[in-house]
Amino acid sequence: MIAAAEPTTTWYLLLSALLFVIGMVGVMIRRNPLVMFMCIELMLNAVNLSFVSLAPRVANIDGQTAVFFVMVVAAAEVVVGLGIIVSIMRGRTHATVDDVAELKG
Amino acid sequence: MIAASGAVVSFPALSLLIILPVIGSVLVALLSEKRAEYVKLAALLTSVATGAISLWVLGAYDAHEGGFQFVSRHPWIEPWGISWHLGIDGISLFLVVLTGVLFPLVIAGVDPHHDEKRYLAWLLLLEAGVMGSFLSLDLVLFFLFFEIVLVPMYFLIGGWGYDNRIYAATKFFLYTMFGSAFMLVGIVATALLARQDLGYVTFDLVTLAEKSSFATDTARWLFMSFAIAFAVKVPVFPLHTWLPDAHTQAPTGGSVILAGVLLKMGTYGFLRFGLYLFPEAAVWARPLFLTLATIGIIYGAIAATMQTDLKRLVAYSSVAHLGFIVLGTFAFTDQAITGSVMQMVNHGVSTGALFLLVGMIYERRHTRAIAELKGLQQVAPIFAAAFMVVMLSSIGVPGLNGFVGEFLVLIGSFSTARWWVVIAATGVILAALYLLWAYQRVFHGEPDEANSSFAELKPREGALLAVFIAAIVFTGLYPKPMLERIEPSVKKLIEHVEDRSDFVQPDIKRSEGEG
Amino acid sequence: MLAETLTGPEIPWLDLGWALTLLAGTSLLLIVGAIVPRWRHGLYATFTALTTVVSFVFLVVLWGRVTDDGMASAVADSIAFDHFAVLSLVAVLVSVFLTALVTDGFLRREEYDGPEMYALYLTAALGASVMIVANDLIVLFLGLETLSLSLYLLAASHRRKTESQEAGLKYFVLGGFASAFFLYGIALVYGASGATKLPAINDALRGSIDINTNDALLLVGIGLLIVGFAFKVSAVPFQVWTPDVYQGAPSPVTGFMASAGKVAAFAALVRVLLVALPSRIDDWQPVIWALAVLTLVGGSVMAVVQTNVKRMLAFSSISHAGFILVGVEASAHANRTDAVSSVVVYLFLYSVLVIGSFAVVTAVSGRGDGATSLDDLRGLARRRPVLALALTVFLIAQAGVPATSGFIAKFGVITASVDAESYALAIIAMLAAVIAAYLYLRIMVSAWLAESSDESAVEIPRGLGIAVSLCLVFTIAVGVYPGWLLTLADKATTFLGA
Amino acid sequence: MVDLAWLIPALPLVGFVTILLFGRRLGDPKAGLFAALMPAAAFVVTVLVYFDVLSREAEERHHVIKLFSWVPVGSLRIDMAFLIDPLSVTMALFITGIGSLIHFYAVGYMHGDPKFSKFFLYLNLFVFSMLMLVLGENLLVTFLGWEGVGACSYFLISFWHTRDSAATAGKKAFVTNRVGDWGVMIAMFLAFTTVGTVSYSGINEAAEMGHLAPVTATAIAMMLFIGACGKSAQLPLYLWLPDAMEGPTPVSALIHAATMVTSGVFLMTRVNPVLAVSYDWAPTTIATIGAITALFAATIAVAQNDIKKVLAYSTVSQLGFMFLAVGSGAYVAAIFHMVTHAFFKALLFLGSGSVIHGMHHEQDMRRMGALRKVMPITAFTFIIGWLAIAGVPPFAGFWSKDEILLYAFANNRALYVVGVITALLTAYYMTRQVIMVFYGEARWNDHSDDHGAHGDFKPHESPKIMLFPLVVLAVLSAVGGAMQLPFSKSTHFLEHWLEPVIEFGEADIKKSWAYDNKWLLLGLAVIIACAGIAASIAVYAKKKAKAIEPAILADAWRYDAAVSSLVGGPGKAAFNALALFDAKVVDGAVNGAGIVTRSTSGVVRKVQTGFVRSYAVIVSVGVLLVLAWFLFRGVWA
Repeated sequence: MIAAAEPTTTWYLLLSALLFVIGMVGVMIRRNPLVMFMCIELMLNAVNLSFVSLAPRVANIDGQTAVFFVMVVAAAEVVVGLGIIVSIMRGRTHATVDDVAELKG
Repeated sequence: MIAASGAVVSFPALSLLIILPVIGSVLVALLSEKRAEYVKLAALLTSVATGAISLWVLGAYDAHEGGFQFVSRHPWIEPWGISWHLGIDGISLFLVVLTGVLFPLVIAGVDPHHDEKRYLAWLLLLEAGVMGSFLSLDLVLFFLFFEIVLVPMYFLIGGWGYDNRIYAATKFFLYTMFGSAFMLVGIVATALLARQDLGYVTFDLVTLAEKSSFATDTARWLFMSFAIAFAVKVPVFPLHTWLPDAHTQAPTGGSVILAGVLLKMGTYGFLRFGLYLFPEAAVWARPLFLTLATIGIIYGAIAATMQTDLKRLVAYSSVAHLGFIVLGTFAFTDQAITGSVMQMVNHGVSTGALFLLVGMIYERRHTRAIAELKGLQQVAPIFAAAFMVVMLSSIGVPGLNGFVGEFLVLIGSFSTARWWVVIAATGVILAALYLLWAYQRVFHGEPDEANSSFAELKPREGALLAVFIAAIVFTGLYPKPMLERIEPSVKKLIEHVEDRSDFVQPDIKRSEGEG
Repeated sequence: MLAETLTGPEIPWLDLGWALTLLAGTSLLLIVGAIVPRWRHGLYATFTALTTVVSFVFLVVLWGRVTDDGMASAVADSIAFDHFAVLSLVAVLVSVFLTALVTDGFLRREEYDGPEMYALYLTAALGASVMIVANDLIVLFLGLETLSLSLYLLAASHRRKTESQEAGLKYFVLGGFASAFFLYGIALVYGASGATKLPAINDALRGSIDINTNDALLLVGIGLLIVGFAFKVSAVPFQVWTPDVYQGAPSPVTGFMASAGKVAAFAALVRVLLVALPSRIDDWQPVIWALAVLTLVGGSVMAVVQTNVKRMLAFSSISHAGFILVGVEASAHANRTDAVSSVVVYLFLYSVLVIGSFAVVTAVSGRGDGATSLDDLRGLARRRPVLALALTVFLIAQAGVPATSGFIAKFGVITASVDAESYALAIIAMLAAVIAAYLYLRIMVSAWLAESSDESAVEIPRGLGIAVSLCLVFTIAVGVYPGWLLTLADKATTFLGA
Repeated sequence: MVDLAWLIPALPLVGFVTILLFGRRLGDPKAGLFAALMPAAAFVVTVLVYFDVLSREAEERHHVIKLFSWVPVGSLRIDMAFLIDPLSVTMALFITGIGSLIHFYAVGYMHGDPKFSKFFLYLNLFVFSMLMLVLGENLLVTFLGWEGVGACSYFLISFWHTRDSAATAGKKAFVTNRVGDWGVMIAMFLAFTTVGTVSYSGINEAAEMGHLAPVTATAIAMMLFIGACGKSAQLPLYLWLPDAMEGPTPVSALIHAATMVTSGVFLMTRVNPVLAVSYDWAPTTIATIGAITALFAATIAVAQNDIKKVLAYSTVSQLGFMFLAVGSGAYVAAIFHMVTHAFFKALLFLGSGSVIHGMHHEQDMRRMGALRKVMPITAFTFIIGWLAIAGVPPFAGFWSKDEILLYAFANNRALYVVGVITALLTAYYMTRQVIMVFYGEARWNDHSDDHGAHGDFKPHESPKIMLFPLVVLAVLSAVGGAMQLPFSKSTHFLEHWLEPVIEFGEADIKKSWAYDNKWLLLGLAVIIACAGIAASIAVYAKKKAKAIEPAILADAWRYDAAVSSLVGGPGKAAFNALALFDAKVVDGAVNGAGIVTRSTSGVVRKVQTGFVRSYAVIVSVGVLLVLAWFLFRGVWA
């Protein structure tokens, strides 16, 4: 009974999946570029969670190491992303991504 | 075995036939616009040289040898087993000559309205493409030329055509490309499937046709993939509707070339690739193509009768004439196929000349509408006479070239495709109907105001037409030289078909008891 | 024991020379560029070009080594050296080289002359190269991100142009979105196979470990990986970003994206599929098939009604992606890995074509990089006959007309596909090509046949001129005599570990 | 001499080429005279050839002159060759003879026409083609001439093409003939596929040796007959001949009376063995159609007022007689009548031409009358022609027509009756014509006001060059019967001469009742002729009875009208429908494909909203689809 309550890998995987989906949905529904950006970060970190939770299961440390790389990448994305967002939001404050839609069709 | 054989040549004549025009085209493109006369001269010289070589080939061609002659073969894309393999036989010989002669005539005789430089450059490129397709003995090489031709033709129609040219050019380009789409897949499949027999991949026509054999169904699929491309090019009913637009919108020179040689790439393809590569499948497909051809003959003629645009009328008449060629091709007898080959050339000459004449009418009156023309014979009798001769050849009056081909096709097909011939022969009645009716409306009657100033044939135009008419009369009265060169190759082809299928040509002998 | 774990893997510096060169080039550009603010005209471009040349020399050496000593893996098996990789790398370098030439004049016209873009090209190239040689999913991810981040910035690099900004933002958001899926895929595959190195994954999947428990994980993982790639190669329905970004980004950059980006993504895709997941072909091949069809048809059909040349070319690049997918699909068939050579050849030739095309667009687009509608091309044949001719050649080549490199590319792919007996796909591809031809015809029409009032001269900077002529010569030369390239490519049919 | 027979067609060809090159320079009348010399010379050659052939034994009267191999492909070997035998020589004789006469006549008739030289250009080309037709050694050479004469008749009918009626008539003639040509071509194909050759000797001997199955023979014969119907203006294809009168009168005389229109009869005679071995219904059909046509045309002729139209219908009717002969196996009679008819019908046409010439191109007989006073020679010769055609002994027509009726009687009495009635009508309408034109009161004065152009106008006799052919022909029409007289076997000159050609097909009526009582039939024929003449005189000269000229006869039983309305109505509609089908359906499908693609594109592009978030949605959908597939595989595998 208690043993059954012991959290297994599957739980973490489900959690990470949940987080990932949240992020995914966030990207789809939120207008503010920064928030969308955060949602993407959330997705990345959800993946990190599955990495760490999978690592012990497959009995090697590649998973954990991967997480560090992902963090670095995420950081890099922040730099680039913020750069772009700032440069585009300069001039038009409180703009949403829906306002930048000249290119279409 | 239709293997390479025949005359040994001191210089690569066939390769030159292709390369010279390319050089000419580049040369013309490089020359400066300002020196128009040089541009024209360069174009003329290269095309004349090409024509001369083609005539030399005609002279040096060994009439008794049905196989490929002047063969030149060099590896080209070795990794893929593609080679620069050229050769000429009775089936392609006269098409090559026609091409070689027609282009200089068009260049010399028909001036574009503007941008002569570019026009000539495209024209020469076109010549190279056409020559290539008639000479190639390698599937990919053939496809290369077959396809490359579209580009110059597209620009010729689109750049120098009439009011609706872009539409026509685009339609022409896409329609033909649609056909070749299947052929390319077919070509590749052919080579790859033949690998099982050959042990290596090659696109060499002769090798494939002679050494490899395909499962019945496979061969039929492959044949159809080729057939679609050719049927569009010919064009066979119901894939013909690009032709009236293209012909009508193209500049005179373009129409002449289009009718003269381009369409023949389709009918030639049927013979050279369809029948030769997939004899059994071709036999299997006979009923279909005989029927389509017959429909085309009647249908094209009826449609032509009702056209109000003179050029369009001629275009539809081409549909009918090419129907005869296809009919003969799929009748599989010496006479029929020889007739088809001859008819390819004849149609090129007659219809080419018709387009020239229509072009001249347009030059003078700036209209092609039959309704706006009247009584031209009164003001321009010589012009009318020229038109009459060409028209009679197109109607198929004996003594002129048009008849010989048509007659051979029909009499040859009668033994293997009796009822189709009985129907197809009615096409000759309709031919008289639509052409004579058009002639009456355009040339007979009292010329009205607009037409009374119609200019008589100019010397240059006369000289140009004289060549055509001479060819028309000569081949009509003395076709033997042509026939005896075409026939051996046709015989070989039919034997090839008979070896590889259950088809047997009915053997017609003069009944004995005959003095 | 401990000692072993602490000793890092030994690095074959020489074999990595090409990558280091790119790195060095980047740093030099940035540092020296910062110290010496204004370089003389064209120096940035020249420097970049030189960097690629040097890097290329290293690649030649590497090619020789691979030929002699066979394929090898390095840096603890995380990267692989094989002919396929080297050839793809060359393609990337070529696109950097040409793009640099094109960019030079462009930047001065837009008054942005400076080292940044060149540096970004080089980093992008670096990322692309890492993707190409990556033998480990994590390394692959790093390469992918390096490439993507550089491209985001490049796309947005035209600061005065809102379209450019928009392109950058869209690309960034969606790119990040896609990378997340990709990364998730990696994680799941890792979870299912216990490895991130491609050969190891393969062993694991083939091997004794009981797959069934992880089957769902694995399959979803594969699916997400494919999604990630599909996004990068802009396969329908993951192409949504492509038209907008291609249209918005500065013209030279667009050419670069379409070439280097595609090369890297496809190279990586093929490697992953064939090295790591061959045991699951039955699962993923249908997906590739479906993607190929969708991409071919979707790309060409959507292009039909477009009126902006850059956007048209974007859609055309989509349908080209479809063609390459046909090759990938073919190579998926059992023991048909030789089809891979057709993929790499296609990538190589298409890169040159697309850069050439966008170079012409760059020239025509004029100051502000805005004049890219069909009407702006009108009468180009009058104003710049040679440029119009070049454009025509690039277009008919893209349409697959023989005697141009485009035909060779298509022919290779179709051969592969027919050889794999997926005739349906081959025919669909050819028919899609017919539809696509319509779009090239439309561009040609406005370049040659449409009358134009505007007689303003199109000035052609030297670099751009050189680049265009190089592309032109290459396109025709390969079309007429492709033997050498094919012989090279024939080597690139087997991978390390596959 | 026979070996020089190739000169016969060669000479007119030379004339054609010369006039083609120098015609305009020679001008009027030199060009005409030169042109006339050519057939004249050819006539001389023919005569020489004739005597040469005559000097030989019957079985050696068959010569083939091969010029060159024309269409040799595989087993098909067709030579450009001439067959010189009694039949072809006979034909050549009267073609060149009458031909040259008409040439001379035309020099006068066409005098002053702006296209004078062109007219003779065509005329020479026609003679050439006609000679090719009759001299041809095989069907194809004949067909060359066959189509050649068709083309020439087209040129000459529409010679005054500025008149729409003329242009239309020419076209009509050509197209209608083409219908017949179809039959000839099919016959050639049949011959080649069954006998392996299209040469007459080959075909005929195959038939004589019984190598030709009756069914094939019938098919060939009937197909050739279709061709004959076209050329020789038999029902249902006779339509074009009356309209052909639009051409200059010499043309009507030469082409549409004497020579071309008889080529159908010639062709059937050529292949008489084939007809002989075919099913019985084949000749019967031919005879019946011939008889019906004869009667049909005769009835129409009764009500015509155009001087040339009368003769045109009479020609159709006479040709019907010839086919009646062919169908009855009376080939000699057919040829006999063909020749005599050539004489008197040419004469009549030329006479009418002379009248028209003298009347300033007035053709309506109601505006003539009493012309014998102003143009005596024309009148005299015309009257001889009339007696000949009416069948009054001893003029030529009497003998030939009687011969035909004789065989008809032996063969099929019903047809004989039809023939007799026709003979009656012939005599009747010809008399009517003569009276209306040459007798009665002059009706041209009171109409002169209509001729505003020439105020008080006076018909005049034609120039000598036009009269001399009339005289010659008149003589021939008078004595022409001498070539085949029924008195005794020995007077059957023509029969002996033609023996080698027709002996296989010629019907043998020696045993029949008719042969025994031929004098009775002869007498009856005379009575019939006189009756017809008498009736006509009673009506038109003495005005004893009212003329019966119902409108329906005047416009030819409305047959022509019916056909035209059919062609112009439903026929044209059907053609238009097809043209529309082509534009809307066949081409519509093509353009439709394009339109569909465009519209699809237009719809699909809407996916590209430009909103990042909707893009994200699309991507996610894609992800779900892919995952769905893989999960499906997972569950399924």
